[in-house]
Amino acid sequence: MDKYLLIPLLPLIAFTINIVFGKGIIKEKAHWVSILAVLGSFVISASTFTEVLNGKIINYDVYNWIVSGNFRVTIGFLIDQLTAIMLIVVTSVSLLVHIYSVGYMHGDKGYYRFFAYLSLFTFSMLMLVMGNNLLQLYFGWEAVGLCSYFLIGFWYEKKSAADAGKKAFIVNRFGDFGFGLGVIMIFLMLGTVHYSDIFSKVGTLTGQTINILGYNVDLITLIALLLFCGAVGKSAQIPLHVWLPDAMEGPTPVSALIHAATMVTAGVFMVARFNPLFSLSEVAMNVVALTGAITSLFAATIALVQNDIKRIVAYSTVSQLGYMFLACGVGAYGAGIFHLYTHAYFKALLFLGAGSVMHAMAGELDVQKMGGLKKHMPITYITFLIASLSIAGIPGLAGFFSKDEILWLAYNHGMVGKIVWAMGTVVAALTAFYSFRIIFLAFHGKFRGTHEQEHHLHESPKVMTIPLIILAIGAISAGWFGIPAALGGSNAIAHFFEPVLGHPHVTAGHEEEFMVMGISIAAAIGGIFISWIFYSLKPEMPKNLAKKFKRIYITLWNKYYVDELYDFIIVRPMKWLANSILVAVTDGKIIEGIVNGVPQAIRNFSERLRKLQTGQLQHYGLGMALGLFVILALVLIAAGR
Amino acid sequence: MVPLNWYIGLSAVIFVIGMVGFIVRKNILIMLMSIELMLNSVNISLVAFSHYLQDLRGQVFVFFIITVAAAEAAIGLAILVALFKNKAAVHTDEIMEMKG
Amino acid sequence: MLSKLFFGYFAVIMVALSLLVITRRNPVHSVLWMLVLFFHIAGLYLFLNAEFLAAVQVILYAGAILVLFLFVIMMLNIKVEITAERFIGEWPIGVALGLSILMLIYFTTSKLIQGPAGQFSIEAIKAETHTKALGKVLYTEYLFPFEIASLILLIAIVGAIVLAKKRG
Amino acid sequence: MNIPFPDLRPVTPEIIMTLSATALLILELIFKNKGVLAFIGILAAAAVMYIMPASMGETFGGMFISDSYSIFFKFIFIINLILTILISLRYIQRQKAEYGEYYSLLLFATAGMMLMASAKDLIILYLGLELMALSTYILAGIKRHDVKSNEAAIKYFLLGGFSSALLLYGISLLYGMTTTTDIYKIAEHLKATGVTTTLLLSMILIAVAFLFKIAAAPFHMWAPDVYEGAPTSITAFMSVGPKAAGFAVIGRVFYTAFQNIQTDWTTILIGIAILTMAVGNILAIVQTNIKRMLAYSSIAHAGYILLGIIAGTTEGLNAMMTYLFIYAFMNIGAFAIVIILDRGEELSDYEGLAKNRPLVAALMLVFMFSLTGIPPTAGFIAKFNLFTAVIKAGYTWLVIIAVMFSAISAYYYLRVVMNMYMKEMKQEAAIHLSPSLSLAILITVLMVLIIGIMPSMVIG
Repeated sequence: MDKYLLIPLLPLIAFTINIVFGKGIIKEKAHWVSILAVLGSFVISASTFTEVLNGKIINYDVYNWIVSGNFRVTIGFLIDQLTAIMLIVVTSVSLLVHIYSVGYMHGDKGYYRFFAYLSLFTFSMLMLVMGNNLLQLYFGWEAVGLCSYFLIGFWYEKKSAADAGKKAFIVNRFGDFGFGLGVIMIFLMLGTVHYSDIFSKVGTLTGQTINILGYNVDLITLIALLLFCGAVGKSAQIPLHVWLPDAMEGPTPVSALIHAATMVTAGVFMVARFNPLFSLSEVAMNVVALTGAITSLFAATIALVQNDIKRIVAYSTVSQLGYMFLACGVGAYGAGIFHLYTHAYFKALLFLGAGSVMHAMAGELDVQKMGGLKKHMPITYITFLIASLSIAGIPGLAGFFSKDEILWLAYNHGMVGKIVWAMGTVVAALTAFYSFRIIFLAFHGKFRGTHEQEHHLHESPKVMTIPLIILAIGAISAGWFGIPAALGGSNAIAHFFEPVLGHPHVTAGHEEEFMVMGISIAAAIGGIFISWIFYSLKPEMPKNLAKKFKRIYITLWNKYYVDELYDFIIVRPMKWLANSILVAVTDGKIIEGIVNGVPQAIRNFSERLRKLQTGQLQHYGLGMALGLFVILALVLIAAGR
Repeated sequence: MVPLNWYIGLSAVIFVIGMVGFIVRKNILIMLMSIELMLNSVNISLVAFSHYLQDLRGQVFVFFIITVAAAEAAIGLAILVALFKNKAAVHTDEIMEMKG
Repeated sequence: MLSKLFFGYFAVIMVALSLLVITRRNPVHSVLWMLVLFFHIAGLYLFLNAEFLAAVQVILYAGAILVLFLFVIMMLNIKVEITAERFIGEWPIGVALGLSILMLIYFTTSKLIQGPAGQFSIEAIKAETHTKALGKVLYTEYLFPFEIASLILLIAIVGAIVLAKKRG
Repeated sequence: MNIPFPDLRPVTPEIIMTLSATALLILELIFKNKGVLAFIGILAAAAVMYIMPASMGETFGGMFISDSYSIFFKFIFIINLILTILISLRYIQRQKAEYGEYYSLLLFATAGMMLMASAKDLIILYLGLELMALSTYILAGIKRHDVKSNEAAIKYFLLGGFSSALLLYGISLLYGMTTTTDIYKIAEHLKATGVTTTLLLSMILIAVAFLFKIAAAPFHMWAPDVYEGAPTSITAFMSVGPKAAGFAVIGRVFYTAFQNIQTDWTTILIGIAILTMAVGNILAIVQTNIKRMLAYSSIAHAGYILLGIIAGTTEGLNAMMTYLFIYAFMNIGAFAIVIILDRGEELSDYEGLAKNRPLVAALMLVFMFSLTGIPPTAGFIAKFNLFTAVIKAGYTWLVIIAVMFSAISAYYYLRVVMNMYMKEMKQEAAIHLSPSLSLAILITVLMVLIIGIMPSMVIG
């Protein structure tokens, strides 16, 4: 057995062991199985990474599952630069989250189940990134989704958690529908689902159009946009972003792993993987860039006023994912993946830090009720601060380099690039502001919670803080591979990615680059500064501002009413339709939503049909005779004899 | 000489009578007898064919059908007796516990 | 002509008897009408030069199967039948369906093309006697089905024992 | 006169089967422990399985043929038999129906199916069918102190008798047209004479009888009642064996004897298949009894499998056979889970099973996934294989309908899963574990997963 196979296989084995023996035999020791497995995957991934670094590209089929004509379903691995970096991200964050969970989930009655799901998720994610064909990607795509629903609804007794799981499921259906169509289109047009074949043949599609409802649509644009639909759903971009903040109902380690570092970035990964396809369609590229930029700005503004610490971080994730799409949209796939990679560390750190705070606050999430945690939880504080500095884009930390690379490349990408660059810079300021809002509200000042809570405050156990420290190191240093030439670096990561993802040609000189860099640094520091004034120096100011700009504040507080909008334009009309039309047919039964409507209609039909099965033999015989008669009569009529 | 068609016609009439008897009668015993009627109508046509085609296979078949009919009757009546012991029912509307 | 007359008599009586079988309220009457019907069928077999089958028809059908029926009817309570409804509510549908199917069968079978003639002409059978001819075929060409038929009879015995015999 | 002794080699499997069945009847008097009989039955089946591949050939004047087609079906029958014996062992004890004849009858029924698959002559076909049917009637009613079992037996018996009368009428007309009962000679003769309405009538009558055996709508109505009332082990047996045998004879008779009216019967079967899929899937949704639900599900599966016949290609036939092979494992597996539970016949009995009996629930999950056709289970492979074959034969629209109904089927299969995993437990579920039952479940679940993961084993 080759070692690459072991990378996904180890977590799968851990899952199987935990799910089978977890309840009876392993119980409290369940974490050992999973941690060892993921550790193994990490070690192999690291060694694979060095191989790739030395120029080795691995692409082979492990197993032919179904071979039917030219339709081949295989399990195969493609490990190139893109995959290698994803492997490192997934296994390392997964490993740390596994360790952290030992402390966080301690004593939970679903302990073994939790670790089993985490391992299953890791397996699915690894299959997703390692696949060498579209179907495997699709399988991984759905499988990570499934694990995500399980884990969001992990505390299924809690209604909000169960609802959030359901919401994530339904919202993702919309995106995945498009994605599935895209996959089918690719197979129909190119007759293959293997990446290498797709990319070598995709050029033949240029200029081809397809007629939809009388409009001639460019085929490549259509396929790219259909695939992007899936990315929009999975990576929580506008307008399908609504599920991600609600997903915070799941346990915090899950949020860190799935909803920050790995699964939600699958969309970015997919777009980067299909860069030969996307690059052929300017329309699709612009759609990607603008969707990313708008989402980024939109989510950042919402994050400004939220009080729930996890929701702030969640909106921040949506915003940063928008950044990555922005990068892909301007052709800077390498920069996008670079940001994905640095973001994984500092965002996971933010989530785990938030989890540590929650742990100390006995589940309290409202930042308004915290304060002065600095002295009680020094390690959490310092690591959280590092993560915030990193995400804000303070020079020297990981976030700075990746963000700067994106903004610089966007700036150089013509008109659309300039627009998204401007938006991105604003987002940078907003990001710095809301990140430090948490720092000042939660860790500085005086404690504003109850006495009981204050009494309970404590630093988290070592098993939780050590992952924080390791992630903090990542949040500082992860970007050092990408120090731009302007700052005397070699931008190693851009060269690393160039064979797969390409690198946009930049003509502008270092002076301009310094200017762009200066603007973004100024934006970051400005954001932190305003945050300091608002929440440390003059705490009454935000309230006054909120009063003054009440309408804006309330709009932001209500997240631009998107949920309400969906309720108004989708959920309510569906209900209305169901109530007014189906009720008339089904004797006043109230049917909720179209989701229940169709099955209910079938059920009602079924109930009627069922009455034919009376239980009396004669009726059965009558049915047979009738069948005989009808067939006979029809055949004789058809035969015309 | 009687035409072959007459036999086929007679057999068809008896077959359909048996079929109708099976469908309309509620008494399980009569239903059983209806099946026997249908089998006999088949036998008539087979013997007639055998005669007109100058081939013995039809008659051999009839022999087997009679054998099977005997076995069938024995088993059917045994099932009926078992049912009767439990429920004292000989009508199909008394055995409608399972439906839907 | 005489043979046609003869057949006509048999046909009319047999159809009438069949109708009686399926319409009688009392199953005992049905069985008895059926007995008469079976004798007529045996007569028809004789008419078709199938002496052995005629004998089997009387011995096996009339003698064994119908007696079994009678036994069971005696065991069961027939008084219920006198009061209970004979037909299901939908009987007109059943009858209409039966008539339509009969019509279709008539239309289709009236165009039947006979198969090729075989080697057992009536003279040949008469020369060998029917029983002997049939027996020869049965025990040579049809040995295999014959064995299977014996299994079926065995099953019948086993089944009757399993289902109806009293056990400890 | 000189009668050559027939070549017995091709029929050895059947001979061993019937001899063992008869021997069991006698041994029943000797052994108090009925498990011994079951063991002997399995041994016999294994022996038959072992010698079967060597039994190629024709015998008894061409009445009986043992070819690869029939041998494949016989494999299904034997597997069905072995699995049924394994799941019956303790179960019939619990049901107070532990008669030695039980195993004997199972063997006889299997012998009947084997004869059907090998029949080259309509007389053998009919006798095989009756051998199978009569044994199954008795088995359905073997819980003779149970009214439901009686009811099931009597319904099955009467409607079965009715359908075989139709079959006989069809055969008699066919005989009148061709002077023979040999399936291949019929085909030859009919090619020469051409199509008549009488031929169509006889084909339809024969089709109705076969469709009754596979429980295709509108000749399916016996199935739910009989499946519900019969002992669960027998339900498992009936849902696979007679159905597969029905398909075996449809494949043989329709493709050879009725070759020259293929367009006619294809049209009929298309209608029947759509109706069957509709009725099976739609009615399964409202069931509350799991055996009844599985009955409708088996009706629906018959609808899918018919597509393989409709395709009219060798590939379609192969796909149909593969489907039946896989179906045997997943369906008996599901019934085995029903048996393992002390109270497992109602859907509500499965509520919260995952918390109480996680392993049992997980196994049921596998079988339900497989029946739905979710990868990587064997059920998916079966459907995939079948549908691609049908598409290649040019019936894409039919496959679209089938896939649609297949989607509906997810609703009721996954409802069982929902009940197990999402609902609160009402009471502790007691289980009756026995080595043989565990073995049966192990075999079925392994086959479902292995075929699902390594389909090249069965495809091609």
